[in-house]
Amino acid sequence: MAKITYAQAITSALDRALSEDNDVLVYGEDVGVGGGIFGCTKGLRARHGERVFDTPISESAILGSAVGAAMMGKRPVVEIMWVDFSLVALDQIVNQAVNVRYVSEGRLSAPLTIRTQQGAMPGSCAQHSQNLEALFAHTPGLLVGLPSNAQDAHDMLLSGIHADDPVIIIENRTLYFGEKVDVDEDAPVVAPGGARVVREGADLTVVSWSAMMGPVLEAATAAAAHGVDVEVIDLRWLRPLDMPAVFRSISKTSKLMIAHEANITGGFGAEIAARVVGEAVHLLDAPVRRVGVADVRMPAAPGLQGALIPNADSILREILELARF
Amino acid sequence: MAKITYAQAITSALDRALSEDNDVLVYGEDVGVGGGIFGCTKGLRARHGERVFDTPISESAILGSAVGAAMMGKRPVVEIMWVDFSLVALDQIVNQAVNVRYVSEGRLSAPLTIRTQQGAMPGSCAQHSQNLEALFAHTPGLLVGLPSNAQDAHDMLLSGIHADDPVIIIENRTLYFGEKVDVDEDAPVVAPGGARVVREGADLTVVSWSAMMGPVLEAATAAAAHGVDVEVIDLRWLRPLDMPAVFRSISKTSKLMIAHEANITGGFGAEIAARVVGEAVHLLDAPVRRVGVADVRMPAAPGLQGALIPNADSILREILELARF
Amino acid sequence: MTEISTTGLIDGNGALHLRSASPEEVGDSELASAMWVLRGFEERIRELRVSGDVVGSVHLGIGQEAIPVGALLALRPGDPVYSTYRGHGWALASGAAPEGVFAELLGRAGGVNGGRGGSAYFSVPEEDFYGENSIVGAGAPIACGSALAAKFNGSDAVTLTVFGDGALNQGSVSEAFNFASVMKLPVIFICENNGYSELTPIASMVVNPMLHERGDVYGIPNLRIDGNDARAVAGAVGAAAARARAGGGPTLIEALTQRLVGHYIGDAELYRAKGELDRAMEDEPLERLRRSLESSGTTSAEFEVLRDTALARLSAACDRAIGQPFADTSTVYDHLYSKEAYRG
Amino acid sequence: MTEISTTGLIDGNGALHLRSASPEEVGDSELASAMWVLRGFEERIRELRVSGDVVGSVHLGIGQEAIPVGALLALRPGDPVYSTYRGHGWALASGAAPEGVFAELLGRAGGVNGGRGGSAYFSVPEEDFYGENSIVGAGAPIACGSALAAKFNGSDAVTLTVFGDGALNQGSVSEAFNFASVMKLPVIFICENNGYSELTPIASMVVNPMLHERGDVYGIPNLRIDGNDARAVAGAVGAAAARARAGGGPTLIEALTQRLVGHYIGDAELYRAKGELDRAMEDEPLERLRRSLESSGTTSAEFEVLRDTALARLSAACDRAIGQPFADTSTVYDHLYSKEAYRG
Ligand SMILES: Cc1ncc(C[n+]2csc(CCOP(=O)(O)OP(=O)(O)O)c2C)c(N)n1
Ligand SMILES: Cc1ncc(C[n+]2csc(CCOP(=O)(O)OP(=O)(O)O)c2C)c(N)n1
Ligand SMILES: [Mg+2]
Ligand SMILES: [Mg+2]
Repeated sequence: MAKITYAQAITSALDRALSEDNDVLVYGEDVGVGGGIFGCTKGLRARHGERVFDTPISESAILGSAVGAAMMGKRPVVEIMWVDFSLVALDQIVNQAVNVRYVSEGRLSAPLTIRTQQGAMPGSCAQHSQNLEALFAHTPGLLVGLPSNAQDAHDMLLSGIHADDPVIIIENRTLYFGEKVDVDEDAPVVAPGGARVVREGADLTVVSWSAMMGPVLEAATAAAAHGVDVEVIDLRWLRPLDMPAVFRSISKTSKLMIAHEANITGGFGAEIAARVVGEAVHLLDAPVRRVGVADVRMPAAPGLQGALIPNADSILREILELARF
Repeated sequence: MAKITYAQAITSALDRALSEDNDVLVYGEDVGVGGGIFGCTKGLRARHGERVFDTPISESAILGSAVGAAMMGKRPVVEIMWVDFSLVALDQIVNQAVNVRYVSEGRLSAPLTIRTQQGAMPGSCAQHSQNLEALFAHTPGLLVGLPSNAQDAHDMLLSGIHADDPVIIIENRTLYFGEKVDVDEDAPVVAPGGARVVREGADLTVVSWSAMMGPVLEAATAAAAHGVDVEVIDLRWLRPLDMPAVFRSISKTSKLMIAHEANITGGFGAEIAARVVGEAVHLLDAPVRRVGVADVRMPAAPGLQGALIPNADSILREILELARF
Repeated sequence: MTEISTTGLIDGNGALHLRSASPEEVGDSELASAMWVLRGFEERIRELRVSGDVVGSVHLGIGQEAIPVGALLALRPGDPVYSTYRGHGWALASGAAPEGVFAELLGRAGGVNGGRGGSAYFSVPEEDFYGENSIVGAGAPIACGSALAAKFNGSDAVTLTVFGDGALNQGSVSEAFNFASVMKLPVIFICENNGYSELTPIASMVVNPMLHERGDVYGIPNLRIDGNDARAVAGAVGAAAARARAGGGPTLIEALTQRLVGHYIGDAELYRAKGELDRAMEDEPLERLRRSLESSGTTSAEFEVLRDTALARLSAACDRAIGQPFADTSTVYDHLYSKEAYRG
Repeated sequence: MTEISTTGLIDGNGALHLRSASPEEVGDSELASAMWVLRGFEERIRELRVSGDVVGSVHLGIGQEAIPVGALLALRPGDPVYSTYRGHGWALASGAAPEGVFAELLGRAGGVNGGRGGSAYFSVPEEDFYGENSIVGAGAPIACGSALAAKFNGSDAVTLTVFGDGALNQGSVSEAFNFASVMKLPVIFICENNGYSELTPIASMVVNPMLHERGDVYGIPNLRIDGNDARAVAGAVGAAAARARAGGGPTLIEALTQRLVGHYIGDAELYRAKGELDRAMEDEPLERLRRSLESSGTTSAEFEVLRDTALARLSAACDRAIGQPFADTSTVYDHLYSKEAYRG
């Protein structure tokens, strides 16, 4: 156990992967000598040499070369500095990486891991603030994880690197430099998947992930003071999607809310709502409520962002309204 | 009224736009001299000269230049030959075009229109078969239309060109060379938006769009023989989204099915289901059923495609099952 | 008079064995046989497309055969090859048995990818053909990754990737050039300059028609060659491969050629001037080989034997492919992920 | 001795009027004043960022001021300008009043975009500054579209777009080069080569350090200039603009410079060798102008007057901006579409 931040937990996982498997390569813009713009790869080049390297500002080359290297047996772990930048090279994920195994009937595979981060932060502009997990979750063949805490940042990244499939791990930069917490750096590597109940409750279920977990848990605590006992699920992986965990919870609570930072329309909350109403509508006694950023672009000014991004207060209001239903 | 195909209806709309407004530019790969790989721009260069032109195979340049030209007052109508190719340059849509108006508080705008086409056809490979409307519908600031017939192909394209916003019109190449039908080429240009009830029915609502409308209508007719009276809605625009039309219909039928050719998980059907269960769950007396392509990549062999893509028979089965609920 | 070998590079199944041949020892007759395999395959596919047994967009390499044949003569087993959708010939030259490729295009269970890839997106990894790509330019970065793997593995494999003239204007290709150059990757970029991108002449889409010069600014050695001359291709690829194996990094080869057919089967080719292909017909690789063989004493009857031998083997392979069952629809959900559990 | 003008190009609000000036008639003192507006703005922003009044990633152009100042001297009103996130100076040089830009970064209602753009993504269309862009390379194709519009409008406007050295490796920039070249668009590409992309030296990311030569293969006239010399910049941009207005198409200008600060405020700059900037400090545009003015007889006190005049106007503008109300959250849903109905 080490007391480390979310960012350090990522470094630790990469360090372990590089140490344990000589086929692991870690690269991207500023990732090598510089140690990453957020320091997530600090020290790795010094410790592991040329397997950790910098690239030109060429996302198509980064992702495309990762596809090719993975097809030839390497385990590339590449960084796309902001999820927004994946849009200059999405082809290499959606048209390339995910087709390799399926189209070849398993004769080939492309076990690359993409690390990226997303979300808004005060001052971040519309081109550096999006939450795009729904795009990736709509891409069959990809595994999609969004760790909300340091231990998961460590473990889920290793799960991704070990998986024999293309994986995208979407971090959130507001989490990088939070509190140092105990992280088991020798945790066994498990297969991707599995939601986690992080707070048990009887009255209402909130499903969330990534940076939204913080305000959701705060709101849940506050709701208790209002007599509402909230169960909170950290979904963690959108693919594979652990719907049984959601069904188990709502079979107890009968009320479901989904909270994410992505824009609501077409966000992944819609998929969860649709699965519930498709397969388990009888478990509900209230409408499914979705919480997210309204359908606009993200302005930079902190005040404007604050009016758009769900926080503990606004989530609490939604919880109480849903509980009253 | 002229008897023309869906493809010719597009040509007709472009011709009209070019004639009526000197700011309209029509360009893309093979669009000019060649008249388009599907012939949708045939004759336009001859009639309108340099405002209709060919470009290099450079989707970022095509889309990016359209953004810039639109900001400067032109009305570019650019073609992305297959929706799959938008993934090499999605940045110019999702990070650029849609931010222009919002971020500038309306000081600037980017009224470009993107024409593209999608869907699978026997033999088409995984890189030429996707249905990606959900990506675009998750992009606030974009208007997204999917015409299912020649008149709509004509009218919706003109609506898009006239709108002062970025618009993507997603055609479907299986529709291009269908039957010639009467198309009113002088139809008034209306604002984007508005679903259409194409078949009235009392027992069950099917919402669909684009090429899936054909098999849905066939299935609806067949369902009548089984005593199930199906109402069919052609959604036409995903943004703006005409939910009132859906609510009106299910307040009559109490049963909802959504059918699209896109992969189910994260498809736009999820959004419709989520809106219904969020705002009008009381109108339903059965689970919402989603029909689409299972979450795999699209294989090329026609037999394999046939096992994946919903058709009149498989839709009918789903309708009858839902009706029995 | 050169001795006629009808079979040196073709096995009984019609599969080519170019990678293990040495370019210097290969005679015109063997080259002609190999090229007939590619040509004959395409011609048979055209028939099958017209008859409806093959469906969808099919891009033939008729007229361009000397590039894959020459290139693969210069490569070794284990050298990965990445092509575009116009890749049947590249697969065959890499060593793929025609039956599996026929079956692939016919949607049969025994297709090299069980019918999932189809004409424009199949691979034959067993022969180090890592596949076609239907996104213009996308193969270039992927090939860089393949070369990166070889570099880190300390292997001396050289990766070859091919794309068209039009593909040079796709940003991913420029990114790949710089990436390969700065990382000194063992990769060979071949630009098949057939003068057109679909309906549009490359001449109207670039200012500088010397496409190979795109390598200059990246410090990538580059040259333009006669792509209808398999020996010229083998020479250029051989030199590039030797440089790459020695740690000298990438090379860009612009191979001039013509496609003698439409962009895809069914293309009306309205963009061609009348008679445009007349000269090309004289210049095309098989006609040249015929002339060369003739001038060294081979009769046209002998030349026809070469052709007929190749065609007969192809024909048998095609018949076997047609005899296969269609791809099994019950497996259509398989292989999306490495584990069934990930589908959840 | 040159006559000292402290105000020729600055108005009372601190706004610059470079576009209507003629480069030949502008003296060193006027250049220095203009550059002090850019420098002083950045220095004030740095303070505001450190104090937390400005938040988020802020990229300063300290050391690079001669490029926007020189470029805008050579452009005319109506010539569209597109920059990157390192664009404050470009906006000011285009003619934006400092108050609106301060307010923008401070999230105030009177910001040029009402606080929506922030430091890295604002525009000032009224001054033909069509905005910053925070996606590396994305501005190049957009600028092509702007030039395309001018061409079709028969206007003689020239579009200028700027990007960094690292941006040249982004595919969209290569696409833009070819597109501009083949369409002979009236666009000027300026590559601000400051030696680094974030933490990474450009020298390690390209084989050929003569970045301007990227224009060669596209037939784009190109040159490398001293980007710390505003007159050299004005000369190159003026020539490029004249060619563009005459229908001669694009130009690529590589302007050598150094950023004297971190990539963003807070960057620890561990990637710099000790003393790396010592020489740069001698070479930087304002220090050079000081020396030049000194050698022609201007005292350092007189130089300080130039600076202080500029800073005083900036300071007043900043105070006014700080006095503005914060952006009104009730309008946060407005302007997504041209019509409210489209939100549906
Ligand atoms: C990114 C992308 N854009 C457009 C296309 C459509 N397309 C397919 S082939 C082709 C022409 C390619 O021309 P060239 O590179 O010269 O290769 P050739 O077909 O002549 O072999 C185009 C535009 C595509 N497949 N991918
Ligand atoms: C497509 C894309 N990739 C990566 C980034 C992250 N990023 C922002 S600035 C920058 C460095 C750019 O360097 P350069 O082009 O030299 O410009 P400079 O910052 O030196 O002015 C990078 C990599 C981005 N914004 N967009
Ligand atoms: Mg070509
Ligand atoms: Mg730089």
